[in-house]
Amino acid sequence: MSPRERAMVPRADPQSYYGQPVLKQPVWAPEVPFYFFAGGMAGASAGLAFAAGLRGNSELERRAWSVALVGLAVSPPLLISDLGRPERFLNMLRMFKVSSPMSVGSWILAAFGGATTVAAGSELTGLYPAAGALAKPVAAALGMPLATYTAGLLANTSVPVWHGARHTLPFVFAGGSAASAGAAATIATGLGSAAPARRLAVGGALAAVGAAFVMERSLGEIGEPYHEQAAGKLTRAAGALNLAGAALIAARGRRSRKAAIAGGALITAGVIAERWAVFRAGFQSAADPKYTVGPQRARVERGESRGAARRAGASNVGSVSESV
Amino acid sequence: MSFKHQLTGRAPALLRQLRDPLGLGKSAQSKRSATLTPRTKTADRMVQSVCPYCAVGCGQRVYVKDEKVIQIEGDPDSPISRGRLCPKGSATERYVNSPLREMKLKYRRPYATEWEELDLDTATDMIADRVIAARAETWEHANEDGLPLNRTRGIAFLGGATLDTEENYLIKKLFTALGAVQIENQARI
Amino acid sequence: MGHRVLTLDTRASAESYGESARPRMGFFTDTSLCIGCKACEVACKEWNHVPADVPEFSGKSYDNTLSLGANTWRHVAFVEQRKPVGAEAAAEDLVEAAERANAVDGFGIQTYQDGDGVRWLMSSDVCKHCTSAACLDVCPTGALFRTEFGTVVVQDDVCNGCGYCVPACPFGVIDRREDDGRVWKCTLCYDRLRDDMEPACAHACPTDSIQFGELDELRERAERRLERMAEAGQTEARLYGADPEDGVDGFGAFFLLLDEPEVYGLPPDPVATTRDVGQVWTGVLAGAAALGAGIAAAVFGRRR
Amino acid sequence: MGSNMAECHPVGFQWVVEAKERGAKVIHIDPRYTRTSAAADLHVPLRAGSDIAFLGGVINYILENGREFREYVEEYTNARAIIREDFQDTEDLDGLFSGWDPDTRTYDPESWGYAGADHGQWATSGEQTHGAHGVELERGELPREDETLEDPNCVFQILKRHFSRYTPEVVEALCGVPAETFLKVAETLCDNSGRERTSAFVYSVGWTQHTVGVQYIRSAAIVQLLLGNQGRPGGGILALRGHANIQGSTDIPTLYNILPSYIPMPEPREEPTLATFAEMQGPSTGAWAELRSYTTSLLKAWWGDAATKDNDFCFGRIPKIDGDHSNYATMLRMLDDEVKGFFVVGENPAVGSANGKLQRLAMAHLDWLVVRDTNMIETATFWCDSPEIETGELSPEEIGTEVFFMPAAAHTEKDGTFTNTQRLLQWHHKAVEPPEECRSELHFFFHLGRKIREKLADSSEDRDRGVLDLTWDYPTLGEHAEPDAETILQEINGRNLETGELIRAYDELKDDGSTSSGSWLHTGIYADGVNQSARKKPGREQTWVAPEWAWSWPKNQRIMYNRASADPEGRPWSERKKYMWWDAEKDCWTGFDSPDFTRDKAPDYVPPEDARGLAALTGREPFIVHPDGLGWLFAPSGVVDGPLPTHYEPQESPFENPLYTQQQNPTRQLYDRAANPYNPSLSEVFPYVLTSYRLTEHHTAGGMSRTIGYLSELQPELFCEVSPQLAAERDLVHGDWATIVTTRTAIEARVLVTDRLKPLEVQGRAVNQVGLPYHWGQRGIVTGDSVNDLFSLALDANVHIQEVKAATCEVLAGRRPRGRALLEFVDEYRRKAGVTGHGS
Repeated sequence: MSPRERAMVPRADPQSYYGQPVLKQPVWAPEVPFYFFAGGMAGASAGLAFAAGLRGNSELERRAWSVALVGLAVSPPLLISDLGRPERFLNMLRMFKVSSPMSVGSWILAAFGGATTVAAGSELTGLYPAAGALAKPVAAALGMPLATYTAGLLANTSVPVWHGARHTLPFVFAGGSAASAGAAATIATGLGSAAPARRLAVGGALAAVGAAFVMERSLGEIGEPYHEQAAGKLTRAAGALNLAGAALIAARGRRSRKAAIAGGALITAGVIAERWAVFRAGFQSAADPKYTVGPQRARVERGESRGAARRAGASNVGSVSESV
Repeated sequence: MSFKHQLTGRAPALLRQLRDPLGLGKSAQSKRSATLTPRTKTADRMVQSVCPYCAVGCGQRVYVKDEKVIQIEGDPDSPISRGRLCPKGSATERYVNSPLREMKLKYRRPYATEWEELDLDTATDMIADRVIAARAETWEHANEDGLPLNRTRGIAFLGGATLDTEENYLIKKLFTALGAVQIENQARI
Repeated sequence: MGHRVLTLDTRASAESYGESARPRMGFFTDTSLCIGCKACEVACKEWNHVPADVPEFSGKSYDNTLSLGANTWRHVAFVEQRKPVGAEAAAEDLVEAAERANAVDGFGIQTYQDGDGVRWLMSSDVCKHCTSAACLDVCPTGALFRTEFGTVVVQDDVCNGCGYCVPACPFGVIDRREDDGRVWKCTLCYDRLRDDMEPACAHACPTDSIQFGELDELRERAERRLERMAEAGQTEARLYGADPEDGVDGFGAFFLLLDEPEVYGLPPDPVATTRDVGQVWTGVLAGAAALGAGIAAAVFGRRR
Repeated sequence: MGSNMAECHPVGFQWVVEAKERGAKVIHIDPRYTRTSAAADLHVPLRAGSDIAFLGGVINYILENGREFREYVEEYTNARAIIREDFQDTEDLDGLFSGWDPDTRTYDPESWGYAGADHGQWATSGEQTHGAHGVELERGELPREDETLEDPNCVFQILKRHFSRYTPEVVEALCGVPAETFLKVAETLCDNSGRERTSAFVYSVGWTQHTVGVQYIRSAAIVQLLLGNQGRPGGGILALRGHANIQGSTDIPTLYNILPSYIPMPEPREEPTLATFAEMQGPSTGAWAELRSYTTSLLKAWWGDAATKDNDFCFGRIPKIDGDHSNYATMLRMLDDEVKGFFVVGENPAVGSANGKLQRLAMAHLDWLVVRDTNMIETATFWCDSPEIETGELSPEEIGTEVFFMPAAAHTEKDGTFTNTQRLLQWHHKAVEPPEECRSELHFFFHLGRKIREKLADSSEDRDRGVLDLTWDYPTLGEHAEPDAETILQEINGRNLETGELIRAYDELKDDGSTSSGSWLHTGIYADGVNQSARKKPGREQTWVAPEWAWSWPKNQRIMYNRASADPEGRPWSERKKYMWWDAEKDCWTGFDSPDFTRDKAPDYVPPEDARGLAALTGREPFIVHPDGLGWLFAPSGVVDGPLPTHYEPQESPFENPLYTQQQNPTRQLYDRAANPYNPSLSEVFPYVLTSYRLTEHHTAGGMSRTIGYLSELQPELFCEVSPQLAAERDLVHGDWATIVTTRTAIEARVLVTDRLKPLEVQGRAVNQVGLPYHWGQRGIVTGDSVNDLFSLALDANVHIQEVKAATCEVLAGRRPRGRALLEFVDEYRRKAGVTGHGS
């Protein structure tokens, strides 16, 4: 194209309408990735606390419940401030919709909130031990899906880089949650009692990085955003921070409190970066029509799908849906 | 039917879900949605009108509530437009209710830099005086050959073509009687 | 696998109305009849009191509103294409035209939007009111719901602006209104339908490019139209979203296009990603399980 | 041709789309590829201002190949008429017809007349000509004719000679339309005409806004008469008018040269009586023969009892016209301080009229200005925000014009009729009261007249009798004392003053003062005491002609001259195209419409010796407003710039007229004013062809669309459409700014570079055209420079309409200079082009 030709009403582009995105950009604010982090940490911490309790590690148990409580406390504000109509946040519990991870997640968060408040409350104050004993397993059980439903929430959209990762993203978030819970407990707990926390932090961090790597690979072309612009930088940062933190804790976390704290901080930062990488990648993925049109057009060319358009003569009895 | 909705199915959505487990249909319907009606139905009256833009002459239905126009849309009865309207015709309600529309008379004195307020009757009175004066000043009884002209060219009129036939008639009648000949219209342009 | 069941149920959601359910209503937008007048955009905004926001000159042909969104529920796309220039081409068009006209007498020939040297496509886009509607599926509050007419509507008295539906829509239709915080899109004039009136855009459309009616009837009409155009040599004509077998199990508002969907900014193979919600939940639970296992391992794992 | 129907009349265009669906072919001949072209079977781009050459080519094609509808031409047109020996054609006189007077730059049309006819009254000026006036024929017969159409002086042969030079090659060289494309159009047109088929022409201001505008339409009339497409369903020449009541503003005019129903305004005469007037202006045959009855009835409607036989029914009260008192001539007098006061009502000349600067400068010379509109428009605020304020040419402190802005009522706030483009008067009912100080024009002018009459009540001046004796006692309604529109419609319809009954048809009008009618063509609109214009019987409950929806003049006829839809014997030309026919049993004309013919006049009717008026026309002469009842292929009277159309270049053109040395229409009206310079023809300083137009999303000068957000957002800014080639020549950047320059001024617009505008090869070289929509001004939600500021005042001599569809200009990249710099910038171009004079 000569510059002359470019300087006009752009002639029809086979791939898009004036290069405009097909999908709308998500409208979510920065609170959301931070909630992903906080919620994940809270959920995993509840699990850690409960397990530690069973193991008789009462210091770790108490610290982990505190972490869970903190993570829980910041979650609703983060979610509510992201709403377009915050005063209507209660509508989140107006219905229960299995087709909406956000709906189910809201119920999980609500239930987890109740259970964790009782569990942690009784743990820290020593009051109502019976109620506490009852609430602890419930909180722990709910903590696990609380940590991973957010991955399902993203995967359940049309954003190619998110939906394409519906099988892998939950593991990225699980690993991250484990890492953040472990890291927080490592920081908060004395060297003596923190061994499980350190193992969880190191294992979680490695799992998160590994899962993210697998996810990007499995995404193929539509995974491109993870290597470009903001999402690219964040992904690299997340990997580096997680590995550095894990290494530091593994190497010196048992002897040096300082090293444990530093390692915990690195992993925490790494997990936050990972959540942000996923978040930003979604925006980049939605912004470029090629990620939307490309794979769909390819599907049709390959005959895996007939697509939504049909010329005269073509049969309108699709054999496609069955073959999926 | 909307009445029936009010009586039944008004339990909290969560309970209504028992009959609509996925919560995608009726159970999600709010009370407002269940009783929704178009404003054309609750209008006080509808009058048939004609689009004021181009000369196709599309039929319009004008809906009025509390002495205010609340909706203008195509009149399906019209054999000319069959209820259809173009973007301008479809915007007619915005035109008649436009916030930019001037509702007050404005007066600008010679050499003034600002508008002033002036009431309708005074203004009409002032204009009448000016017409009479201009006419007296510029009256042409006859031309140089003494042939009668009986006219004034001191007053001119230019009308838009969105004036009614009856209005044009009255204007031409008045100005002709006043001897004003420079009476023109968009039709010339 | 599981998603099949779900989407089937999704379609059934219209039946939650029992005897008060009405035939499924929709749009057939025949872009071969569109003259790009934008009456649909204005009539829609006027009826629904959608705010206007005055943009700059876009330079994208005659399109200045650019896409569907919170404040544009009908959008007319303008696509300028180059064609073989010259009298031959033009003259031929007419000769062929004449011949084809005789071939299918009565219907005549349409060299739609076809001119000397250029082709100017115009198409009025709108919410597809999908059979399997991702926006509807993901809405946590039930603000989005399926009406007794099988259409998909947002209830502004319920929506809390969580924004989940925005990235869920495979067509980029629904969006959040900045100053208002809630999401908005075409309601297929739900209020008018309840009084057996046709939607404002279809009512205004001067050339009947936008046709409103019972979906089944519209599909048959579109089928006949496509056949006729094919006979008349208009082989580039295609139906978009008319089949129940596509990724959203059929559009409630479908189209006749004269080029590939993406040329108009439409996805060639849209999918309601929520049909995979079964897989999504499997993933979430697997992840949760893994997390639990991980914690257990960390706590009960053998001490070094 | 000359119309962009899909964009400017979208809802009317539904019928074109439907016809196309049924197999009709749609051909769009226009300089630009528009939304209409997009919906057409074929778009033929041609150079703006060359339509007559194209149509001349079609006429030549028809005549050369014998494609005319022979029987129709022989029977229903004046093809057989013999023209005077002394008639000379443009072919003989190199672009001029006989009778040319170089001093007055006008024609004496005497030599154009029928051989052997009485031409005592040929000297009717453009102001006076309404087709038939002045042609005097014995018993409405052609004095000399040749049925064989062979006589060298018969119209048919003259036509052949006149158009013989418009060959496909000439069309190609002149219009830039390839010969084969042109031939395709001509063939298609002929193939779709005849007994079984009809073709229609649609035009708009793309044809009228030229210095040869009337002859554009004459060309189409000749084509349609030759092909037998007049007076038949699916045929005709359809003028698509651009405003809700612009047709009505012509029928019942606010125009200086006519009274209601096209009765001419009188001129100063030795004997200024109704009798002489009727004799001079009315032929004794055809519908116009009753001019005296029409005029007397009008005078009775206006002056009631004061109009008596003895005072000649107050005929003398009607002011006389003796020249061009049209809008532009008046604006120029205004510029010379000769006009004191100016009423501008529902119009926006500051943006809508050609040479906007001249318009605004002129208004600064007024003593007082009254602007009535629903929105505050540029015309009302010229004294504070016109471009001339920015350039320093005007400043409020120096403008002595007193300005009254009066808010007007919208159509939903008053009763009345709009006359649509097909002569259909449709009543619109009042829905609500006008808000605050908004009032209807009916209200304002009624009360203004009332006050004037009060103030003059005891005047002894003779000149005041006219207004004092006027019938002005209309009943008023409501809190605002709104005059009753239906009463006025009844006055227009007219009454039998003896019985007091409402007139049913114009045949009932008398010249003895026993009838009144404000507009003879509208008699019957209130027949039987029913407001026929308010009939709203749903179309789906009627025939396809829908005669019971509203009312059309005359006599509710939907197709004029519909006698021509039947053959001379009164049988439909074909079953497919049957419309009106003679019913021998009932001895009357019948069909889908009401006949535009004497209902019981049999096809074999032969007028008696003493017959006059309609009775003087035979049973096979459909064009009843003509004294000979024939369609005029050749116009012996009524057109001031020639009996036949001839191609002339626009006032401003980059090309020489390849046909004659006579470059432009010799009769065109020019104004040699400092404020009205012209771009020289063939000037290299202004190499591009400029044309203006409308968009679907806006309305005319913008007062009713730039004030509405929903429309403004659809087309927010003024842009110019140019071809990629032009953009390359001038380095224009798509989406960026361009400055368009003429000798009048320079304006800026965003650049839209598009394949839809093609350079055309004309006379061996490529010409680029620039398209500019003219909707913008300084006020409203979206603003921009006003395109009409670019154009000059160069008018068609018949109708005094300005040429804004074809001019020349220069285009530059970037924005225009501001303030004084703009004036210097434009002066520079004037100097370069060798144009003297400085903007006043």
